[in-house]
Amino acid sequence: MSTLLVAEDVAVFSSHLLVHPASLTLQAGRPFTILGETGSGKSLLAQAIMGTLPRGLRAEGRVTVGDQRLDLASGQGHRALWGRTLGVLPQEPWLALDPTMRARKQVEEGYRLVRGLPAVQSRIRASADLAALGLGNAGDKLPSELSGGMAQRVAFIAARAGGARIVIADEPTKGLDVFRRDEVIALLLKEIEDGGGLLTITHDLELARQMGGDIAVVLEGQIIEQGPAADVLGAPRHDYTKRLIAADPSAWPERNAAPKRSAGVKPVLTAAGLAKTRGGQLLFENRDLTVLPGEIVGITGPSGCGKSTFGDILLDLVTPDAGTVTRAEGVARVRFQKLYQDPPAAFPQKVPIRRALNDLVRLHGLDGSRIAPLLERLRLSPGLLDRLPTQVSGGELQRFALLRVLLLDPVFLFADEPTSRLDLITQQETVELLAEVARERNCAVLIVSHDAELIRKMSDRQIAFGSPPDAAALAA
Amino acid sequence: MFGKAASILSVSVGALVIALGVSGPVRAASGAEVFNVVAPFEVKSMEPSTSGDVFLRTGVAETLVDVDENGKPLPALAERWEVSDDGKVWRFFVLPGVVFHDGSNLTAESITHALNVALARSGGLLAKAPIESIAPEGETVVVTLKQPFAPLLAFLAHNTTQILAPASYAADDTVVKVIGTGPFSLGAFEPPLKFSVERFDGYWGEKPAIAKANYLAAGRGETRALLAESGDADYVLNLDPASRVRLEKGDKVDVLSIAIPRTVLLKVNAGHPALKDVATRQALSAAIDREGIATAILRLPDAGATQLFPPSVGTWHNKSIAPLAYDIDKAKALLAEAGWTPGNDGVLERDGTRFAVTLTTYPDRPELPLIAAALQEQLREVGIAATINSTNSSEIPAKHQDGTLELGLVARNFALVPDPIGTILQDYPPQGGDWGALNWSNAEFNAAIDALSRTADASEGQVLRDKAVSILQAELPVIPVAWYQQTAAVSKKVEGARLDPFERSFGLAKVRKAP
Amino acid sequence: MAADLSLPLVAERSFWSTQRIIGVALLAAIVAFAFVTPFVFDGSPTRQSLRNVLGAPTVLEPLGYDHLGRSMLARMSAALRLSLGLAFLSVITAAVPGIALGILAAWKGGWTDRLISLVADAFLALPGLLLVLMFIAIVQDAPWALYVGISLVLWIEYFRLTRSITRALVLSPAVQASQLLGFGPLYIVRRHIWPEIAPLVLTVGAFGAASAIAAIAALSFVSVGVRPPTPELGLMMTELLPYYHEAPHALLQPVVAVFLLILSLNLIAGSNSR
Amino acid sequence: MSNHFIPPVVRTVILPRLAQAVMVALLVGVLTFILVRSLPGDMAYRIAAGRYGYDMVDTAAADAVRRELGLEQPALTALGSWLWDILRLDFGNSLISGAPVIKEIVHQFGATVELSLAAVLLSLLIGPPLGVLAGLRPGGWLDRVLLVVSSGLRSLPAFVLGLLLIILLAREFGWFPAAGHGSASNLALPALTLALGLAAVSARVARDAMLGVAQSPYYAFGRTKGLSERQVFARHGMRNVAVPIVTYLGVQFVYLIEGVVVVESLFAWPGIGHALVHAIFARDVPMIQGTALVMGLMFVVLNTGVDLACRWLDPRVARA
Repeated sequence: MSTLLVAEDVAVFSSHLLVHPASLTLQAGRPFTILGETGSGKSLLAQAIMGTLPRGLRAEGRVTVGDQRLDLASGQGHRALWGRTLGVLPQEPWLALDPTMRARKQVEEGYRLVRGLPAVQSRIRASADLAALGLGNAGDKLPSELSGGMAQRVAFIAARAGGARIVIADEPTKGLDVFRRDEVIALLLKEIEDGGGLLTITHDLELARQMGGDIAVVLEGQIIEQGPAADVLGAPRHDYTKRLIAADPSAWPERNAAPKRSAGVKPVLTAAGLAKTRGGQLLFENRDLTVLPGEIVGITGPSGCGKSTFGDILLDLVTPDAGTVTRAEGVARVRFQKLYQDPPAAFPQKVPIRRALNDLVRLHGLDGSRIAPLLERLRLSPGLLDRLPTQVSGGELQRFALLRVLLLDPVFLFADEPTSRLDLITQQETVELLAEVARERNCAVLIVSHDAELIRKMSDRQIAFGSPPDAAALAA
Repeated sequence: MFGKAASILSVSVGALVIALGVSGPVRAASGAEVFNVVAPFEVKSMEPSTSGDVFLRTGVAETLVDVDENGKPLPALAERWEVSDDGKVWRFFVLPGVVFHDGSNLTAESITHALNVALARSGGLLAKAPIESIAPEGETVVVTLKQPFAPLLAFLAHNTTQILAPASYAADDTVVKVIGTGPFSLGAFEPPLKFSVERFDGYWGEKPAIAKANYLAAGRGETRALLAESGDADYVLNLDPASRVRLEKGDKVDVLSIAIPRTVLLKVNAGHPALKDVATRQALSAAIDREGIATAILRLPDAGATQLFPPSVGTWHNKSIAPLAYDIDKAKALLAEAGWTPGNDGVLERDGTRFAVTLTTYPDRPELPLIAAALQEQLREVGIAATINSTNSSEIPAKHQDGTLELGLVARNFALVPDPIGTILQDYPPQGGDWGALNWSNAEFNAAIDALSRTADASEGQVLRDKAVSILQAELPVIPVAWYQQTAAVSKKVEGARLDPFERSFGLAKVRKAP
Repeated sequence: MAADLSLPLVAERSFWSTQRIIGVALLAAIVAFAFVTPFVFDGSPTRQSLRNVLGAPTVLEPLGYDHLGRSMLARMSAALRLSLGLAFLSVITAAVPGIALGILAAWKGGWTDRLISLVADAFLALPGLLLVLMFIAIVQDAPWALYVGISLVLWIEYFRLTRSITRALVLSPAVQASQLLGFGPLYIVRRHIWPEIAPLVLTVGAFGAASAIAAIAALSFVSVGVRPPTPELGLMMTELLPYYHEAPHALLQPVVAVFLLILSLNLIAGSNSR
Repeated sequence: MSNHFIPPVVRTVILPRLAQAVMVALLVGVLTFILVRSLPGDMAYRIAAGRYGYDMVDTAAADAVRRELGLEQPALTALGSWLWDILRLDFGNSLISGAPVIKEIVHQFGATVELSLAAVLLSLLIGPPLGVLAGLRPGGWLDRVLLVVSSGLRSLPAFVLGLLLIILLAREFGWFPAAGHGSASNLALPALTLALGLAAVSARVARDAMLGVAQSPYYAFGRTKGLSERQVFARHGMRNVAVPIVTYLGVQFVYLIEGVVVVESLFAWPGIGHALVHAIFARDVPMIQGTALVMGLMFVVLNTGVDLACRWLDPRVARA
């Protein structure tokens, strides 16, 4: 196989060294995946190779593409390659499409302006590409009318329309649920079959495993392990890689049997005959549920199947079309709480965490001294209290959300995809912590996630929700 | 790299230049034949009662009687006139061979119709003359009065009494088309700011040199001055003081100025507890620095008024009486003598009432609020607290009626009717006049004025006039502050332009314009 | 320990960018000139000396005389005090109802929202000038009436801005979480909505103040505005206009004062300035 | 009425704007009515002053006007009759000139619309292009200069700016007539005075919009697709910048009317703003109500235009 791209000692600096010198070779027809957690510098490495580093950062090292040698320090020469040989599938494709332009036209411009084809022919090529990926009737739609998966496919076609054979895919599965991953993999592998090159940047271990080809693991700006996927994932040498692999829910130990519930104990909450339709689409109907104190119930299903709405109904945040929800008497409403999917969005943006917690203590007349031990229990350093929510990592903020809820001695906690935005290792810790704390305080938990494996390993019993609405579209 | 952005800029700037350029240097048609006049008076409608002055000035319409520079009546549409010995019946002989702009002949019937409409129209000046009836008799127009009234000729020279053809009037006597007898006929009429006039070849008098004239009303003094300097206007009437000084220094235009019988005066409510005694009014007058106001605001050092009428009015200017002078000590002495003692905040008090008055004026004449501000300060110097209320000009007559006016700063035009007696009769009748005396009456003065209105004898009239003026100077029902000058800027290409002291004509008929 | 500890507290683009420092310094200088001069310089804004009308600046009178021989230095500081104070008043009388109605409309939604928006649009469609002219014609002699009249038009900007921000916030998980935790609407406004709106109040306020002064100047030009001899920037521009040739220094002072005011407020408002 | 019979354009733009127009008509009618009734000063005197000028106004003239116009009509019936007249599109006659209000307005309204449109077009030619260029290079010399110049233009009242332009372009260079109305060259200076005032603000809006667009993900994706900088700007920059600029135009009309009144009286332009100020002074009620109503409706029409432009520019709005 011919080598398409060779990167030698590529490093990235701001005022100090961010990414240590790294080298990699991209073969035609063989994917190369860079695996690492958020903030580990993997994106910077890819941007350095592509020449799209943000203002204020500079790169060093050499990149050879075909017969062209580029000296990264000079920062010249990249522009000519963009679109013609090097293509980028951006991180959140639904933002990378021009909001006011129809999908087909955004693909057409690659053919017409970059390859210089006449208008009519560009139009035909664009329509053909869209149809090939099941987007035949999406040509006239605006980006705001496309689902996440469809937008990604349009962006992929648009990136290659200019003739680029080497594609750099930046976090292709971010913000998409598990069911979409297989679609994304199929999409990317299609690039390989045509003899093109693929450099994927991801924190998703499963995606790396299924892509195969070569893998490089990055930790704090340094490649700590590199080689064929089978060796790196099969027999990891570096202990960080081992912990990373162990953190995947599929590698979690099987749960021991659910603790025996003494019969006749009063349930925390019972729901009968719940039904809800949204946007003309029936989500679920005559659903019943009884939750006992301290019990962990899991709900799984593809995104858009209404599992979050179901949880919201239980907390009276959404009114059901039919059915009733009855809560245990004598329990304050405030003790039914919720954990959110995107931790920073669940806190007032401009208020330091300490003041938010003090407000809560003052409101309910709680005992302020309970905060310190809780910080200890949730492994949170007190120094973080004086920061704004946006200045704290996702994992820590979710633990602060847990602390905020625990102050109210909850009896029922609805966790709506609590860890989908977190990295693998953080996800594992957060989930274990949640389970331990809930069991200690005999607090019932309803956890919702699209990751069936995580739900199976964590909850006492599971409920599956309906088929995904646009799964049908995939089949077409 | 930003080729595209740069090309956008060049396109937009280009478009901007074209948009301005295409309409660029083609200037308003200003050949030798067209004469551009600019003045501050807006044209409200075709009615003589609201816009008659503008049609008279541009020579579209004419009156029965005309006036020479010092106000003596001259024959116009009335060739000559006779008075009955009891002074109550006037007979005017119609000038033969005069044609209206629509070709119809000027007849006694058409004159009486125009005069009767003016008599009935509210706001017209004619209604103030004691007229019994106006009727045609063959080739003459007979006006019968309730009592002898010497200034009748002056009243018939006023612009609201202009003579329009019968075809100008609709059924209900509202004017729908201005068909006059003047040297120019009305062309395009675009109220409120513009109209044009063309030379009328059938004119009975001397044909004008220019063929067409455009009239533009421009409210702002600065705009008028710049129109003159930029050559867009050949004749600009009424310059604000600052612009006049600038134009006089510059060499782009000639500046004409002439004294006119208009006086800025303080209308005093002689019934007001603080202002009822003459000594206080004398003190008020002595506290006014007229020379300072004239130089600082009007920019005319000798515009300070020593008495009610300026020298240019001749007969009404009495040289023998003592001029009003600026003397702060005398003012303070007079006030003390009148029983005023300064309160703790410096404002004078007398048996419990503070000397605080409201000075009402109006911004229609831009210099009035400025003079009011100067007066406010000068009165404060002698312990009188005046607050300025610059509002609508109709507040002066309105507050006169309900007696709430205390001090009013007004610019009174005594040339409304070419003979000042017309305005004097209006402003200083025994019971006081809207723009004249308030709660003030003097038997001797009333007798003199009444006699003056009846007699036609010049020398006897002069004695009566001098007596009347000296009484006004002594009792000061109104305190004169400054006299006015009418100004105009004329383009260098214009010959024969002059200023009419009685503001009845722009002189368009006698003007020539070099190409 | 978890790998993704928070990054060291990297200063988010600091509030005190150079642009903002210059702006605050300029504004401080203007306010100082307005409020300190009376103590340093004992000239009165109304005492006239008709002898040295439109006099050029001298040592005694650093800013020269106006068209009635009054000290420009005294008048300018008095005018700035009045204009700054009244511009602030007009911004407040616009901000308070604007923001309150904005939050109410976004919070309640439905009919309340549609009704208030319709009224706001109608107000916007009404020529602002007519409102101000009418308002002044009634209240006659009070500069504050002018500024309140102007705020009748200004409140709409506040209303629209607040409504769009609050509408996005009300649906956000943060507000839902606070409600679940038992917090009342007042807390939500104080902690969630107000911090987002505060910087915009400054931006819109900055331009509100500038357009208030410009409106006064326009009104004084058609002899409606503030009543002489009150020293007010807009009125001074109109009064000194005829003397633009003889004494340009006099006319330029109020214009430069407003220019510095707008420039400083622009700089403070920062990049998202309007 | 179910929605799919009415085309979306009408439903989302035209109907609400019509409702607003009716709202404006009512608000103007009632507001001017209440305000004029409560204005100090006797109406008859004010109208007499308006008609005959300060030299000729006196009690006799005021009483004659009071009799002629029958001003003693009780308030509510007067309001009722005015609203009824409006429905029949009879605006009544001006108390000052006696001419039908509608005829006066048509003449003067035409002049103001001519001036406003020229000013807005000119401002769009000056402001946004400069703003976009400054936005493309934030912090560059053009950006800084634009900040200072636009602050300067915003601080210069319209009459000072107008005067400067007359002195420069009319007196010194003699390119345009100093004032007056009629030929196209008269339009140049008043429109330029207004346009510079509007451009000062629209330049800032354009700059901020361009800054936002240039830093957006779709702009970067355009580059990495292989498009040249010019192509990215033309295909993705222009339209996305135009949306906020056009939306802001709607707000700017509020400040336009102030400028129009000043520019009309400075340049002796027979516009409606000028007429409104005189009408308020002279308490010419039918004229006030007629002018205010027409100006209000002009606003509604202009804003409708802005809405339609937004729909055309930004398809997302159309699909909402």
